[in-house]
Amino acid sequence: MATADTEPGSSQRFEKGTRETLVTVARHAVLLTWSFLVLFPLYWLASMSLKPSGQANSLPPDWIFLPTVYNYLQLVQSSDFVTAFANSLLMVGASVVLVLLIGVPAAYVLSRYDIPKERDVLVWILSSRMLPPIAVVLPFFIIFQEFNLFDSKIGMVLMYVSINLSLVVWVMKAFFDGIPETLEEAARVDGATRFQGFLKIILPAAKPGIFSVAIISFIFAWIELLFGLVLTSFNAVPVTLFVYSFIGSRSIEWSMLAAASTAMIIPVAIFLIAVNKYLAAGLSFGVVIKE
Amino acid sequence: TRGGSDGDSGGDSSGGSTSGGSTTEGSGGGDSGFSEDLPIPLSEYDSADIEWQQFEGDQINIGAVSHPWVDAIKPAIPVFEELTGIDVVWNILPENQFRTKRQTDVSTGSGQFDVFFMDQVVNQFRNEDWLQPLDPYINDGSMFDESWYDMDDLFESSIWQAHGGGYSDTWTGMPITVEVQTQYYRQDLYDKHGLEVPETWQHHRENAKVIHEEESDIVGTAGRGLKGYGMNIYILNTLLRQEGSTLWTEFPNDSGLDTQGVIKAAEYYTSLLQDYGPQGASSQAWSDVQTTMQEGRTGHIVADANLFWGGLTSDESSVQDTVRITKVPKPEGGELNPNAFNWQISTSQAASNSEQAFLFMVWATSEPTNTWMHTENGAVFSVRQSVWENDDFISQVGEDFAQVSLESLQVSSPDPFDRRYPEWGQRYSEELQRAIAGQKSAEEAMTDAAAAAEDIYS
Amino acid sequence: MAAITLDSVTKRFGEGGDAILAVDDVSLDIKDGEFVVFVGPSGSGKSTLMRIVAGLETQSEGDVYIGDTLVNQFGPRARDIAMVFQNYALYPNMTVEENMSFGLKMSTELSTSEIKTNVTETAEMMGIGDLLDNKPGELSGGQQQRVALGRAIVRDPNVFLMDEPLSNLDAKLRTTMRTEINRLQNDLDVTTLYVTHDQTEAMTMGDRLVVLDHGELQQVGTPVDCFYRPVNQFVAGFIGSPSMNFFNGHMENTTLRADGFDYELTTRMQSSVGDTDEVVLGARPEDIVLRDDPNVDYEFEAVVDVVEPMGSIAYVYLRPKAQEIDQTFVVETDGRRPITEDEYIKVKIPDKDVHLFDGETGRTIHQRELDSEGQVAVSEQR
Amino acid sequence: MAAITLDSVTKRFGEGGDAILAVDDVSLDIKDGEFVVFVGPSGSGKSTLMRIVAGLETQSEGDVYIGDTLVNQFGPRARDIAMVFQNYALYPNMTVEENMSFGLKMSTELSTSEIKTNVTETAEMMGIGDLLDNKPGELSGGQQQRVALGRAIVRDPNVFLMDEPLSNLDAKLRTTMRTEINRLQNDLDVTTLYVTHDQTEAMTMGDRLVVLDHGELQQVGTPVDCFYRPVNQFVAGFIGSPSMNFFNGHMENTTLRADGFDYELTTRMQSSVGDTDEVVLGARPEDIVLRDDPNVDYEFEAVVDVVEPMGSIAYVYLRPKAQEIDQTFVVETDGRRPITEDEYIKVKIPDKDVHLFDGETGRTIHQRELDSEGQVAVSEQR
Amino acid sequence: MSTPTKTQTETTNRQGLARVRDLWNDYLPYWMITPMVVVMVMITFFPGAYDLYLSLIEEPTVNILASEFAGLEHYETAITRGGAINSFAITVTVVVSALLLESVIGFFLAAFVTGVESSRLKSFYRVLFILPMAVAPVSLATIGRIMLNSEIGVIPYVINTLTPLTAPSFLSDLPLLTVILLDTWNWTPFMFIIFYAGLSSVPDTLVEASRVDGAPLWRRYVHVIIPYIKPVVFVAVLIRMIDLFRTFGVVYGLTQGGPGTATQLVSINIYEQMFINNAPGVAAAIAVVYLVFVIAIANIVIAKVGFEGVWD
Ligand SMILES: Nc1ncnc2c1ncn2[C@@H]1O[C@H](COP(=O)(O)OP(=O)(O)OP(=O)(O)O)[C@@H](O)[C@H]1O
Ligand SMILES: Nc1ncnc2c1ncn2[C@@H]1O[C@H](COP(=O)(O)OP(=O)(O)OP(=O)(O)O)[C@@H](O)[C@H]1O
Ligand SMILES: [Mg+2]
Ligand SMILES: [Mg+2]
Repeated sequence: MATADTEPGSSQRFEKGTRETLVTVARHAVLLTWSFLVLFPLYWLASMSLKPSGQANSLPPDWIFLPTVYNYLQLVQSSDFVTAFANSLLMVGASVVLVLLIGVPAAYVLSRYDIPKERDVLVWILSSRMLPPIAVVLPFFIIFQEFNLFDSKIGMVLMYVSINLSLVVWVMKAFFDGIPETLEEAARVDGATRFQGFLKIILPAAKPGIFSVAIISFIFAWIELLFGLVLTSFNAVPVTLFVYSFIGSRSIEWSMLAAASTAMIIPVAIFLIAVNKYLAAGLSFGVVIKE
Repeated sequence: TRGGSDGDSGGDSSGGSTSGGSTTEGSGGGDSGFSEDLPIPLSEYDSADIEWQQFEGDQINIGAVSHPWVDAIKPAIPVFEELTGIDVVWNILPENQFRTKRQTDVSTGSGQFDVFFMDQVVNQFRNEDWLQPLDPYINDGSMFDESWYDMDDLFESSIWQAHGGGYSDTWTGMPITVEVQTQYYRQDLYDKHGLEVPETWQHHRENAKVIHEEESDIVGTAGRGLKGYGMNIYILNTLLRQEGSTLWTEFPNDSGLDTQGVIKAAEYYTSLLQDYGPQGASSQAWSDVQTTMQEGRTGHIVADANLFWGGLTSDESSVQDTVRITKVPKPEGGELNPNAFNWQISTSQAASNSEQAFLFMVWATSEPTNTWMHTENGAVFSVRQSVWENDDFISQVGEDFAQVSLESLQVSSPDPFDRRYPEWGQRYSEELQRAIAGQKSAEEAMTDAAAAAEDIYS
Repeated sequence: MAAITLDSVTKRFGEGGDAILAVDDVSLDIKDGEFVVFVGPSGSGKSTLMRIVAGLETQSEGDVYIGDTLVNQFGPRARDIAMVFQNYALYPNMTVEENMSFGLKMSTELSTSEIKTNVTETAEMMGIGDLLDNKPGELSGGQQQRVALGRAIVRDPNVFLMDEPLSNLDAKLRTTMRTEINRLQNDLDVTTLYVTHDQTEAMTMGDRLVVLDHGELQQVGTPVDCFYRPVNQFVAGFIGSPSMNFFNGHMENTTLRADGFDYELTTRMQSSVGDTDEVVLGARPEDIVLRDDPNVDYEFEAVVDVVEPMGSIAYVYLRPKAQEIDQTFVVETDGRRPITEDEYIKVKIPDKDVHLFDGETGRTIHQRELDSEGQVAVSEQR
Repeated sequence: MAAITLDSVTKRFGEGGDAILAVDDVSLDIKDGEFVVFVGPSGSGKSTLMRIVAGLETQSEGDVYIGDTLVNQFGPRARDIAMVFQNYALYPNMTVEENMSFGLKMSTELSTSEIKTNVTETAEMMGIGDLLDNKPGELSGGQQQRVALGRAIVRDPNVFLMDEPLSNLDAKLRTTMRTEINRLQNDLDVTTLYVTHDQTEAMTMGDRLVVLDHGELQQVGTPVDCFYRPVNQFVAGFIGSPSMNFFNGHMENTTLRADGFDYELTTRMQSSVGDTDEVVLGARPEDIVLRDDPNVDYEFEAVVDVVEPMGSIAYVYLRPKAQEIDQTFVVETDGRRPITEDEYIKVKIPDKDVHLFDGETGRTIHQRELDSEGQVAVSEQR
Repeated sequence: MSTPTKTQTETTNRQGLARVRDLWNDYLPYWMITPMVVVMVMITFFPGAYDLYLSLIEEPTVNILASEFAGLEHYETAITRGGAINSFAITVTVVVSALLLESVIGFFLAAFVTGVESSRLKSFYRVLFILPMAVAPVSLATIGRIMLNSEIGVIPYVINTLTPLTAPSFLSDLPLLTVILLDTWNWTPFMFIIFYAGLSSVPDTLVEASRVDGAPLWRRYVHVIIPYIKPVVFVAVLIRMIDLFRTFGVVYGLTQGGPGTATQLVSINIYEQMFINNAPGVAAAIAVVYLVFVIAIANIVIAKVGFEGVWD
């Protein structure tokens, strides 16, 4: 059949090995380029926050400057900022835990059991995030007033859960779909209940998925604005609203705005670094699954 | 000189957060009983024939935008709390967010804000029956003392605006701040190129041209181009009035937007920004305009709030020593008639503490409080003429600023915000933005704006 | 532990016309403590049947009893089984030790240290004692299979289900493991179902063989029974390696005319055959005799096609000289016997070793004779 | 297609002290078109070596040549190989047909219809013709394995790598497949590396056997060579099933004193042994003779431990009567020979069939004698 | 001690904890899914019904029963002077282009980062590439505006001084493109993170098999890897699509929908109707139409692509 590429052909093929190096080079080029694109605005934001206000927007830019932590000191000294920050951490953190507790098991059920009209159910779940928040904030405001949830941390936690739930359910269902059922079968044969199988076998296998949605849910809640604005007034004010306070009627405090914005990125970065290794620790199916 | 937004940039402003209420100024209404501690002696209010203490122990919730007024009055709140025994709680937000929140609050009848900032939507709100007219309270002897309050001290235009810009027979709220349009220019560039302070639009354009063409990194002039009913048309409305045109020549049938005067004004403004303005002028908000000047990248600001003065002359500004303020230009042979804008504070029908709120309004806008804010605490937006003539005040803010502002204020004329002004204003500003962006001719834009505005009332 | 009863169990995959019949109306009684080996060609439904017993698959029809209890509705956990999966199904994110401990943790009350002891012992026995901290992905195929096996046998369940648990092990290890499994099964006296493709395992390990084909039960009996007394041509051909040779033919009076040779039936055979027309003659490779001496009697001459030397023995593939189509049969001979390809050789099929099958239905119509010992073996094991 | 040369290939998994030496300094020349079978115990590095040849694993040291090209830096694609993975590695989201077509689509210019024809043919040959539209998850273990095999053999690569491709098939299918693979390999003349645990496959399929243990090359030679002329005790024990029996002993003059019996060395043996002290005697189960007649000469008496009937033959496990420890050896006898457990029996180890190994190094010091045919076989295949 | 008997005895006299445990196990799927269903019912039905109600009545009143039916008046208004059609078109443009960009870039980044050998570098990329998502919309819009400002922005400055190009005025002349690019910067991380997690769950054996089969890198992705992680890719794209459809904060902060109505997304339109024009009925009408539209699109996408997993 393919005698043509025995000797001469094969050496030709071998040369393609160099293409792999080319691919490697291209890959690094792309990654570096994107890193630059990502880093530049972030760097600019951070550098604004480390400059005195007057210098924040000067052009040509002061690439080299003496950084000042004055802006951050101001932030930290403001008890309001600290309160809002802590509020947000608490509410968002709790909501992430809760949304995972509610959403992950549900996703598992959707993935593993026969659900009547499964597609409609899934679309329905998805529909909860279809309307712009602006179109649903009024009804929520009314509900919150009705149930005494207005300006309560619990209310905000529920709100955050509701904005992330569909995401968690959908993404986790997809991940569970990707985990072969044999593993669970083995667990059940080993005497585990379905729930134990879910806890001990499926959840660890779905770690990258879980931590990804955890991060995304955290971020979605963390940067949420409209619900925080309308549904709180004092006790449960999230930090996003605080960032706004530097946009005044007739002046914007650029450095402070940048400092607060940067400060808002920090918990996300910490969270990310903390769960970083789990993002990658996928199922090393290795040579176990034969299908 | 201390400017209006000084308070905003200083360290104390970080307290101006949204959640300010419960924490910062809970300065213990009842217990700090020593009047010596108070910034304004309570005696200042003794002479008023008002039962200050009638709502003792109540609490009012103030919805406010992050405005220097808040910073200026906050230190005086203990005075109010001591005087009336009413606790004050704040809720401070930037304008856009505040609007959303305010509307949610009143439209659902939840009534959380007892006192709230009110702006161009006053007639819209009034029309929905959301606002609580103040007249019953003004007429109630226990809450208001007309002679002590001295209504005549208020600018005419402010009172007019508090009556819904002529659309209301009743008080819709109490004016708290007023800002008037002024013009800014760079003295150093004027000296360099031998320019004269422009008094007419034509002159402004010529000066802008010189700077634009002679300086490499500096544009001739800057002005608001972004859409929004408080944005570009806030400037254009001045121009068109000075061209002798008016809006709503025949309400609600003829918006007047397609009259020659308006078109001429729009043509002037768009071509000014296109020819000598910054690139992308159509997307510039007031903050861009201000920052452009602060960074020394423009020769003028064609017309904008006198409240910029503070920011432009602060340490943050690279032009703090060379920027100058003057009245907005007028047309050849026309009248000076700058736009002015008042914030007022109102209360709603749904609010549970409207009366307490009224007491607060009276106290906050009264002469002693107002004067103290302006002479002791950096405010620059008084709606009371007396302050502008106060020597302490003038020496603090500088003669230029005080004089230009006062003279402008005296002839100022705010836009009439009819009940659907937000809606048609938005469309009108969209059209103007298109014209500035060069997508349409000014004439086309204004014709379309007129059609849209009239359609809304049809 | 527990007897297992399958009552008319049928399993279909898919719906309607496309459905695949993986298990077809299988009824089977397995005694408490019995060791039953399932054999059958690939795809004959062995694994499916096991999974039905395990409760991993629900039968389309029929009932499964464990002990006296109808377990149709019970999950694997309630059935208390341990299973070696054909594909191992190790937990990829657990170490070998965790893999092996998991079942004990889930199904017993043993303390951590007891579990550890048990697991370590079993692992040592399986020769994977020093791999306890490795993840499955770092193991060789055979090591993984041993982990899978160890995971099952470390437990003390009602029923062992083992689906080809030794397929990836080398001959030596296989022998050891076979012995271990037998010993363990004897010690614990646990009912065991065992799938294998290995003739040795099939013949030596189980109390009974269950032969499946296309989801249908072919024969249930002791290994010797199935070997010496196959109920049909399929079983005869399937048990024993290399397979029994089959020669298709038709009867002419007392003579079977096969392709390439004629075979004269004995009287006993004749009576078995009756008036069946199409008959298949079966003879095992080890029973057919090759004659070097041309004088003694022989059935026919054949030509040597291929010789496969196997050490002490050799397999010789032959074609009857007179055959029309090109079909070989195999004969087992002494490995050191000199045979070269294309050589002509005389072939004798001893009468006593001949099986006859109905050419149409495949049913056995004549069984081979057994010498006394064979008879003893068959009757003993019954 | 291509010769393969391995030059001092070493593969370590892990770093530093914990590293596992999976392949230890293996050098090997494989000729163009040769069929080489890798055997060795579980975990001996067979798969690893294959994966190194495939380019899936990079050796820690050493070079791999395909043809004359050093391919260390080349990926599998450039090496143009087809491989049957031990774990099948089917694409779960593709049908059987797509699985089998994929390699052709990727590595050849064949048209869709040509591919379809090839795939259908191969699938028919493998007996999975009617499963073409199924997903791997719907197949039985053996069916999956056949898909994996089919996916490889449908291609026409430089090298075939087959890692236990028949382990999950039943004996009959296995025989068929074995023949098919051999035929195909002969037709295409593709260099083939083949891993198996099956003695039959090892002995019959390959031109040469490569015996590995703990990653080290033990012996490379023809199957017969490895069987009759093992270079060391490991190979002797590993090739042949059941394994060769070993009796450890020490020399006293010309007598090997083993546990349970004494064995008198022949002169030829004596000269081989020289002054080695610890000597291991090896004899294959099929070579040991059981004597019913007590008069003829015999080595020692033994007691029957277990009898494993295997149909035509039986394996008898015995223990020398005089033995102190409890260690059995196995003898292959006629299946119909009457033997009962605990019976005493006389055992003869024919001198000519005896192997002797150095008790310390395991090195072979005395090979068995070959009769002329055996000698021919060994020399022929060399 | 056979299990069946065990089970039997257990069934007859279970009490206390064991009983609870049984209830838990027997109805497991219900326990696991119910909380989600409860939350979903709460957050979907009322807001949806409320918007529908608003869109059909003249004026919201306190007494729901007293409200006057307005027919399709608000829907008509939405189309005639509400600019609904224009904003739908703009939204679809933004959704399609941003989705494409984000998916493609996100996928390449995920694939490339997966291939990085050094685990430290990998971690670094992983964290870095996710960060843009964490910038609050208000910060992004406000600081983005100033950075993009033609006169005083650092981005035009960098383009003008460091490259031969001349920076356009982003927000005036290329508003839609700017919005799309900014969204891409902001939300590619979302795709990246999910794709990345998906890619890291692809079994090695699969990749190895395809390498042996002679597939070049890109075909490995196209034929083997992407089909394998299809459910994850699909979900990420679908969710991002839906989120893009309702994008608001950053765009509003950046352009307020301008110049003119060049970037007036549906969400901005709804906002303006509600909070500027004070026309909740019109806003609700747009929202209702929009909801139906997006549900339809989602359904079509699901039907066309399907979310069947690899193991189904
Ligand atoms: N990825 C890995 N990481 C660490 N160790 C490994 C890895 N892969 C294989 N090994 C080890 O290398 C050794 C050789 O493995 P290999 O798979 O080559 O054995 P094998 O000869 O194929 O065995 P089998 O017959 O059981 O398949 C084994 O001890 C195994 O544990
Ligand atoms: N999930 C499934 N969907 C459809 N058909 C299936 C499924 N599982 C098994 N089958 C089919 O059922 C039949 C029996 O499969 P089973 O796995 O029981 O065979 P087996 O006897 O174990 O074979 P092997 O020896 O090859 O493992 C096969 O034809 C197989 O294709
Ligand atoms: Mg099977
Ligand atoms: Mg292997």
